[in-house]
Amino acid sequence: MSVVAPIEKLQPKHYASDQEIRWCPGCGDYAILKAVERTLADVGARPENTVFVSGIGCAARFPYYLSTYGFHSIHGRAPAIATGIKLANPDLDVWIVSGDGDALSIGGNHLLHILRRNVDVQLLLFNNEIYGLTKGQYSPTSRAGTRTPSTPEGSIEAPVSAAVFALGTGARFVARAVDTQQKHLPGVLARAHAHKGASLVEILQNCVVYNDGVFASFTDREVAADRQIHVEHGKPLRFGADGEKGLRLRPGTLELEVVHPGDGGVAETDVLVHDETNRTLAGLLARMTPPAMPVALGVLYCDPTPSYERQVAALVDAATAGHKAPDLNALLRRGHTWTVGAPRRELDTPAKG
Amino acid sequence: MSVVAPIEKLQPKHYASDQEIRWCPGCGDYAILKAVERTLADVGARPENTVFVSGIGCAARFPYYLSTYGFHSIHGRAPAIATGIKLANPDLDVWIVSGDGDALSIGGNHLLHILRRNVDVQLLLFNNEIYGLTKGQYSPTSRAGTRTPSTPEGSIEAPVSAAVFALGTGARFVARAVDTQQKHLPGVLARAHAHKGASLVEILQNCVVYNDGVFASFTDREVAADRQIHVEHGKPLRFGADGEKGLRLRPGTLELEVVHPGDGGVAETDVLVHDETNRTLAGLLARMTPPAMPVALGVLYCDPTPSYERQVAALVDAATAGHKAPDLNALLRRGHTWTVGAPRRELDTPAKG
Amino acid sequence: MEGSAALRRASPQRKQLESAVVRFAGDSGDGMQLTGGRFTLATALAGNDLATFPDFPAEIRAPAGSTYGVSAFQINFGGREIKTSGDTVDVLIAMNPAALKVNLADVHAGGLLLVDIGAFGEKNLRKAGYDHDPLEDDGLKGFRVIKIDMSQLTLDALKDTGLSKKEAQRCKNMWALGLVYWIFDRDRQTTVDWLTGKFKSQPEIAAGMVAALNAGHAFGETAEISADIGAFTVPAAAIGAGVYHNVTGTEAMAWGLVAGATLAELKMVFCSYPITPASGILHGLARLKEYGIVTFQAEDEIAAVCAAIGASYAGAIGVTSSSGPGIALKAEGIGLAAATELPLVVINSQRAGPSTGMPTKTEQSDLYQAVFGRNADCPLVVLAARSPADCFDTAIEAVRLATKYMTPVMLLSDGYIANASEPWALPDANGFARFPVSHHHETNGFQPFLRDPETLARPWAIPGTPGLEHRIGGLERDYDTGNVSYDPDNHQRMTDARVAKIAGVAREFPPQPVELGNDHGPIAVVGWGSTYGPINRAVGNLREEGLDVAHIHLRHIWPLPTDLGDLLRRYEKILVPEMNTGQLITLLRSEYLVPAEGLNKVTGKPFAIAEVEAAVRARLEA
Amino acid sequence: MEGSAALRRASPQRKQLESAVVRFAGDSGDGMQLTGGRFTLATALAGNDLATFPDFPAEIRAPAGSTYGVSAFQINFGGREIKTSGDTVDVLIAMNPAALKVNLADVHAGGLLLVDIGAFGEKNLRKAGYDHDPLEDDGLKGFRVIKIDMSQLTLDALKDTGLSKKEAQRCKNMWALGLVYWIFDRDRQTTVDWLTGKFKSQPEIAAGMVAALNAGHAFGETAEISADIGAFTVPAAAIGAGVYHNVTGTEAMAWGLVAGATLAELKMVFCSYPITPASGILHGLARLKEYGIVTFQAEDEIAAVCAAIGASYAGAIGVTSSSGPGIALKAEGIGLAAATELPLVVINSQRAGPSTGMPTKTEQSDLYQAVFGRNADCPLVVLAARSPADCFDTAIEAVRLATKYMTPVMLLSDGYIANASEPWALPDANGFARFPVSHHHETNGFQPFLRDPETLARPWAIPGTPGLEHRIGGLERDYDTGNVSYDPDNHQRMTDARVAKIAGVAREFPPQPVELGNDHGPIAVVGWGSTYGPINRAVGNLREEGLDVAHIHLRHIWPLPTDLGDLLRRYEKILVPEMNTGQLITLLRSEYLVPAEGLNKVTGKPFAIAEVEAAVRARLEA
Ligand SMILES: Cc1ncc(C[n+]2csc(CCOP(=O)(O)OP(=O)(O)O)c2C)c(N)n1
Ligand SMILES: Cc1ncc(C[n+]2csc(CCOP(=O)(O)OP(=O)(O)O)c2C)c(N)n1
Ligand code: SF4
Ligand code: SF4
Ligand SMILES: [Mg+2]
Ligand SMILES: [Mg+2]
Repeated sequence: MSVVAPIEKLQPKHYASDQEIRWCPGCGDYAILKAVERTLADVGARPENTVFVSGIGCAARFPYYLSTYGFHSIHGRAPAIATGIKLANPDLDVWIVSGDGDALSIGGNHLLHILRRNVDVQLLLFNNEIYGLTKGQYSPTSRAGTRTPSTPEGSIEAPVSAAVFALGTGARFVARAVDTQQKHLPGVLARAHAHKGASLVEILQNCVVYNDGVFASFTDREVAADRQIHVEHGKPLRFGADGEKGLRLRPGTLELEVVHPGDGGVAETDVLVHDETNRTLAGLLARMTPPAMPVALGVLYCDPTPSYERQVAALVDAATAGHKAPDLNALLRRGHTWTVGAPRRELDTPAKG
Repeated sequence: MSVVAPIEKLQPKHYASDQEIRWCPGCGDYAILKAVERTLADVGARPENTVFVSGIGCAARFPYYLSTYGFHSIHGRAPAIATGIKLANPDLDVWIVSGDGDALSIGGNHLLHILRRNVDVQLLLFNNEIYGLTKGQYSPTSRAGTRTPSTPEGSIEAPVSAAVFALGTGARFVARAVDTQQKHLPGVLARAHAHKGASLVEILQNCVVYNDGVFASFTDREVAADRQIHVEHGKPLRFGADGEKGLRLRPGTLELEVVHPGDGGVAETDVLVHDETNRTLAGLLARMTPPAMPVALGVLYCDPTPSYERQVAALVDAATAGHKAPDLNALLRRGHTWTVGAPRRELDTPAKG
Repeated sequence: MEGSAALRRASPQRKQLESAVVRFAGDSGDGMQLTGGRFTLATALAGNDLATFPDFPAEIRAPAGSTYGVSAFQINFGGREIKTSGDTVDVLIAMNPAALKVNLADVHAGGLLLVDIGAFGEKNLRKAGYDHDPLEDDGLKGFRVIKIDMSQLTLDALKDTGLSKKEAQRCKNMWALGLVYWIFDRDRQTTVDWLTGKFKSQPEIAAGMVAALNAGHAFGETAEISADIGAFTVPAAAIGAGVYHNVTGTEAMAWGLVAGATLAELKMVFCSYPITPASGILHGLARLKEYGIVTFQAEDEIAAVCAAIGASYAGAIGVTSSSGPGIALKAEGIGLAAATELPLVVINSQRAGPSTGMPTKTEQSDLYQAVFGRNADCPLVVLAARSPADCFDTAIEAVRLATKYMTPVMLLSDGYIANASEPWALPDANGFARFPVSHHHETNGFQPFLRDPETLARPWAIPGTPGLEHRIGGLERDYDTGNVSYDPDNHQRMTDARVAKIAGVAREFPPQPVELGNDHGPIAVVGWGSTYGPINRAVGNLREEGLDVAHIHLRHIWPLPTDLGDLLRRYEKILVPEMNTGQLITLLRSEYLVPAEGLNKVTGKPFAIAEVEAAVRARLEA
Repeated sequence: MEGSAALRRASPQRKQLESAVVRFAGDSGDGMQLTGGRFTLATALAGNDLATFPDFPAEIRAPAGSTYGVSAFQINFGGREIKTSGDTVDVLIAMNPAALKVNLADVHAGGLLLVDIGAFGEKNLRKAGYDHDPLEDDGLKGFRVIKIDMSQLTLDALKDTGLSKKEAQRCKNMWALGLVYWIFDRDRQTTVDWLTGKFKSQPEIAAGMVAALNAGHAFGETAEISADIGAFTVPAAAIGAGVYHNVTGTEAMAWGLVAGATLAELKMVFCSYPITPASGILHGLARLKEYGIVTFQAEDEIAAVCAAIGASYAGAIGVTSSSGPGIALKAEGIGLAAATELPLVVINSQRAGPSTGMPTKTEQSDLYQAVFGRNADCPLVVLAARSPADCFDTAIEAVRLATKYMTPVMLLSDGYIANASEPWALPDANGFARFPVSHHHETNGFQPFLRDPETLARPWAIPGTPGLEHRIGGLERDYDTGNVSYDPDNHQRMTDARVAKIAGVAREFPPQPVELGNDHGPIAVVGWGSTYGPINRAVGNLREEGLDVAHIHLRHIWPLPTDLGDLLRRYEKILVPEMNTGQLITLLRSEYLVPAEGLNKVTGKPFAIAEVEAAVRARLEA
């Protein structure tokens, strides 16, 4: 079923499709869906111009639940499909929805390259640190020790961090958010949408069935203030219930530490100010893990450069500029040709090499 | 042809196979081959215990030219094959040889995962910033503007840095070297070999045919001292013909800058000391590009953790410990069984769930 | 038809049945799989032969009450040999409206519906998409509907146990099971013991479960309703003596691989990326580390096949497993294994496609992919398992052929046999033929591609062996030295050798058996894989009617048995039922130029016996 | 045989030949491809029909003088229609010992060898693997060997040009060309012009090249040796009037794609990952941005096919191109395109396999992969180009069918036609039938999978169109609404529809033509792809001898033409030559139950005409 966009501003609910939602009751995906509908309304997205592309997984069912265009493709390949869409029509507003397995296990290569090329898409990586759809095997983001059907003794692999990985690929926009933070998530999504180029948003998403509470140690209400830091460009890196804590560089090192400014000789000005254009700072923030350090949320890095598909289009535009309709006869008669049946055989085109 | 390892210490030449080498005359691969033979001799590698695995590309022909075991596999998949080899026999000494296309284009996903899992292999990434074997298309490491048959107007993509990418995956050993530096390269290779876990060595390799001189701006003899820095753990980050330059953190920032200690108020102690266990420093060093900054060479990062295949073997060993030969009848009789033909049908095994 | 006509013949007082098909259906949360499993074991102990098939929802945990959240478990059991899980259902236990809606079509006219009307509230009716209560109109007229408020009766039975209402509700599946036990005169004791064991740490729950079970049973004994239901006995089947286990294809496949590696005296490295319905083999093997099995969950299917190849190269038996889309991704890797002539076992648990298709539904549509799905001329061995227990034997065979001929072997299973189960007379492993593999050690005259004159296999020389250092790869290699070669005649010779090696595998196959019927005649039904059960029973039924029909079933898809062409030519007609649009038939027609005809079905469901019967009849009458 | 018997009949003074086969062979650095290209153009201008085939070394720049570094260029030209680049060589120009060694086997007995003895020093002999000078013993007895110190004669001719010795040496290919021009009475002017243009910025080099060309020519005129060589004319062929271009398959393919997209009025997005011998299409299209073509070098083949699918989804025509191993990697993606019913063109420039195989050598062994190489029942359209120029037409056809039927189309080319060239009478593009595609716009009653009753194609509704927002994907979809559906009957219906849609494409094929001969008779030779030339000439030769042989050549591999079965059944014997171990034949035998026999060759080289002739004769005599 399709929604013909009315003239007046669309409400979040207008972005919902008529399909029954088939996630487990309580799944974090519901909250993300809500935040996305909200964001689409906030940014005034035109449904006919908006495309959601996904791979395979619970997360990847996302496009079915929106009234926009949607393509539920194959496992891991959504970034490649999205790249093709943008090459065909750079004006489309393309979102990718992927899971931690989809994006970082089978799809790691395409993630690398879409970020490196800087194709203008929003890439939402629903990280539940597990394979939901295939019933609970560990994923590349699962923490060491995770017991699953394929790791009955607990996983022995070091997990990859989506944000750290993205920074390593040269991504120009990297953010992190939590599924249920409806105050925060739409804002981050809107920033991603505003960014021209590939924007990666890692969304920590609770899988109630196979990995319930895996983020509870820093998302639970009681600990949230102390175990999360919401970063904002140009603002000091403060957190805690009353903002009483801050992050500074441990003097003489390249490491972050938590300080209580005002306390024990730590000056307010020692606290680092978030600079989202600083890749090194972004890396330090992205690598923080609880309980020793708070989890960094918000836009960790944003430093735009021209997007890939616009540059491709510019090359084609430059080449076609001034041409009228493509002339096939001219194409075929490039290079050396000769004529038979004329008074004598002769070379038609001058030598070109 | 095979070499039966003699008792006495092998010389570099003993590691050469009888196959005619089919690289272009002048290709940097020759120098790397020489350095590897030298390293194998230095570390006393047993040819029968040593395996070189490669994908496809000019670089990937490497195994043919050594007298060890060798597997020239398919494009991009050498890390996966090597992982299987180590799972089957953790005692083998496995080297991977890959090109920038092989490792970072088609093979990016496997590179991510072998580094993340920390399989104990040495991964030599011959980076010539081009696809050699397929006649000169740009690669993911080619600089923007590179003109090739597939980018006649010059590439518009941002290249990925092998070392930066590796750090983003969580690699525990990352080094960089130059093909022709025969004084330096064997030492780096020996370090990689000594490291237990996945060690990535990016080797800048000159393709004389399709990308000749692409590194000349910092490898040419005249500029080398000023445009390269050879880092060593615990030593100050100094370079220049007389070591007159150094790297320090630009005060109040997270950026490196070149200073002349002793000059203009810069103290000797301002110069950073290389700490190869510091991932942030490694990232800063890996990202330096000429001419503004020198290119960092040597072991940028090394911080070992247990290797994957050893942990897998330990799990299996623990499970098999105390077992004699595997008992298939016991296997088949797990869980619920019942007997027909006995006085009455009865449940043989107690309920287990 | 198996089971289907059974209950129509039933009379009130413990009527004896030849066989019966029972399906438990309810919400995903209703514990139907567990209930079915218990009933299966009690039935096995009662001496029946049986076959089961679970039908899970595609969704992990679909909203309660939805049609796509319905979970069902079917069992066919009898006093005679049972070959399928049953064409149609005799007794349907429907725990809610959605379960009724989804499953009703499979119940035959006159079948018995045991319905928990306690779950037929308006909300559940709406969720199931009913606009009115189906129990209230004529829609169920052809069936014998027994309405019981199982929910309430369970609560009543447990009111003194101290369980909360929610906890007590979760016992209603046991109430239903108790009733079905009464109907079929099954012993409750093993279930009681099992519940006690399973809920050891929650004794109140255990007690509640047992109480519900007993209450359901008592309801059967005492309720006036029992006369409507009928009570039956199904006599023990004439089953060979032995120790039995009710095995799924997934389980048997895992065990068969372990057995294969053990008999080959090789380490096994099993490399896989999860995918439905193949993941279970990975899960099973991950728990068998005490047999020295290494399991590796790779980052994708390509890495999985390549790691398996690496493992084989290093001297283990590398195995990889997936389903259709994942197998497609492995094609290039499988070609490398074929080119380097390394042993490799590839298991394909087929599912409905194309593309993602219907992951939880079965199909046999990857035969083409198995035989032809790689670049260039790249033959390999293709085997197919016919039943859950047969997975064990074919897995051993796959390991044996892969190591003997130094070749990839593709083993085709499917979603049906992966999840279905049947009682399996456990073989004595001491009687298994061992086929120990000794890696090559002789340095004298060693060349990595020097072929065994008989099998044409190259030597398996592995890293770690002094003096055998050599290089292999995907580029064409010299017939003698194994070095890279672009020589035209050499490529011809190597291509011919690869073809001949695989063709030669057929020399060791036993003569193609005829499962049922004569080795010539008016018609043969030729099948492969999981269609075995319905074809065999259909042909058996027709033969009982006096029709001259034969059943031939292929285990070896490629190479085909050497005597198959002659055999097929001795029939006037050949019918090839397949759960695809006609794939084996392409091989049979092109190899033997026999005018085989297809019977094709792609609904995600196995053939019904009646479908095969009807098709054969139509051919005989034509 | 084409050309092969030619020179044996030659007499000293400009003997007229029907056709001749010349091969230039030298080191990679000797400029043989350039030399051959110049000779080709001069020959075309002289009015001959011709066919050329370059043979590059597999290595980028193998060590000078090595056998695997030899580069060769062969041309067959004549006064009659030329169909292949020639079975055997009449004149071999060998610029060094390695070139002689590698190419000698293809020169027929009595053939002429023009050898640069200046390059036959000891070092070069050793590098070529000669332990003595082959010019000094009896090994070349059967040939007419003309030893010339071309190296020295070039240096002598250029001694006053001021070029260094190294620079002067680089002109020796022009010296050789000058001599060959004299032998075949070719005009030098266009070459002189071309050299002048090419080396505009280095006029001394240009002058040296021209001087060498003239010196070689003068050598022929004056040297006493000329009598031994012989001088020939090859009269102009009766070639239709028109503008001609000497086109390679790679070039024609790229142009055909541009034409297809233009005629469809669609943007084209071409997505590829480099691989031999397919990369040239990417390179060619990357230079055609003025036609609005977008090229995308993807990170791997999977990304390439997926990006092409994305492009088609967004309304462009997505095209992807690769060779065997890369096509294998695309299988899962192609399945997605088939399932979502999006247009997609997949070009496979086949090469010798399995696995990496021999990347620079040709083969036709991906027919199985094209027709069958995906998971599940996943039919699509498969076309094959028969010659370099035919790539143009088949590429247009591929775009037309893909967009008309909303289906992936696989277009098979191969390493031979990719690199070979033939003169092509350039069509007038104004006469091309346009097939403009209009994306779906009607919102009324729109359903994404509502099929056109005739073609069974679904509507192509693309993002950006208000009111048509919808979701597609790889899960099975409802026949009517396109929503995800697990319904058993729906899957059957959709599977049947997919099969019927592809089968229905055959309805629009013209009747299968018989290229040569009658539409019935004792034997038909049935081919596909690049075997066209040798089969056609072989059948033509046999028919000239009075034998009743027919040649049938397939462009449509799947679906097969509807009338093909009836046609084939009208021949007593059917011979199917293929550069594989027998793939098309599997289709013909299984579809039509005709007793077709294979003639199979996998040496990385095209069929010789004589091979086909011999095989037909053997069948006729059998
Ligand atoms: C080629 C292929 N391989 C494997 C699968 C099976 N598969 C489907 S989703 C999935 C992983 C899902 O995990 P994730 O991406 O984290 O998504 P989630 O379900 O957790 O949202 C896998 C392995 C598939 N559909 N296709
Ligand atoms: C599946 C597959 N795709 C593509 C190719 C073609 N191919 C061979 S090597 C190569 C890239 C080589 O580049 P790189 O890895 O940088 O190695 P180099 O030749 O520069 O050493 C490509 C695209 C292939 N052999 N297999
Ligand atoms: S399995 Fe987990 S991720 Fe998937 S729908 Fe259920 S709760 Fe969500
Ligand atoms: S093409 Fe480049 S990388 Fe390849 S062998 Fe030649 S010089 Fe080396
Ligand atoms: Mg997940
Ligand atoms: Mg390279």
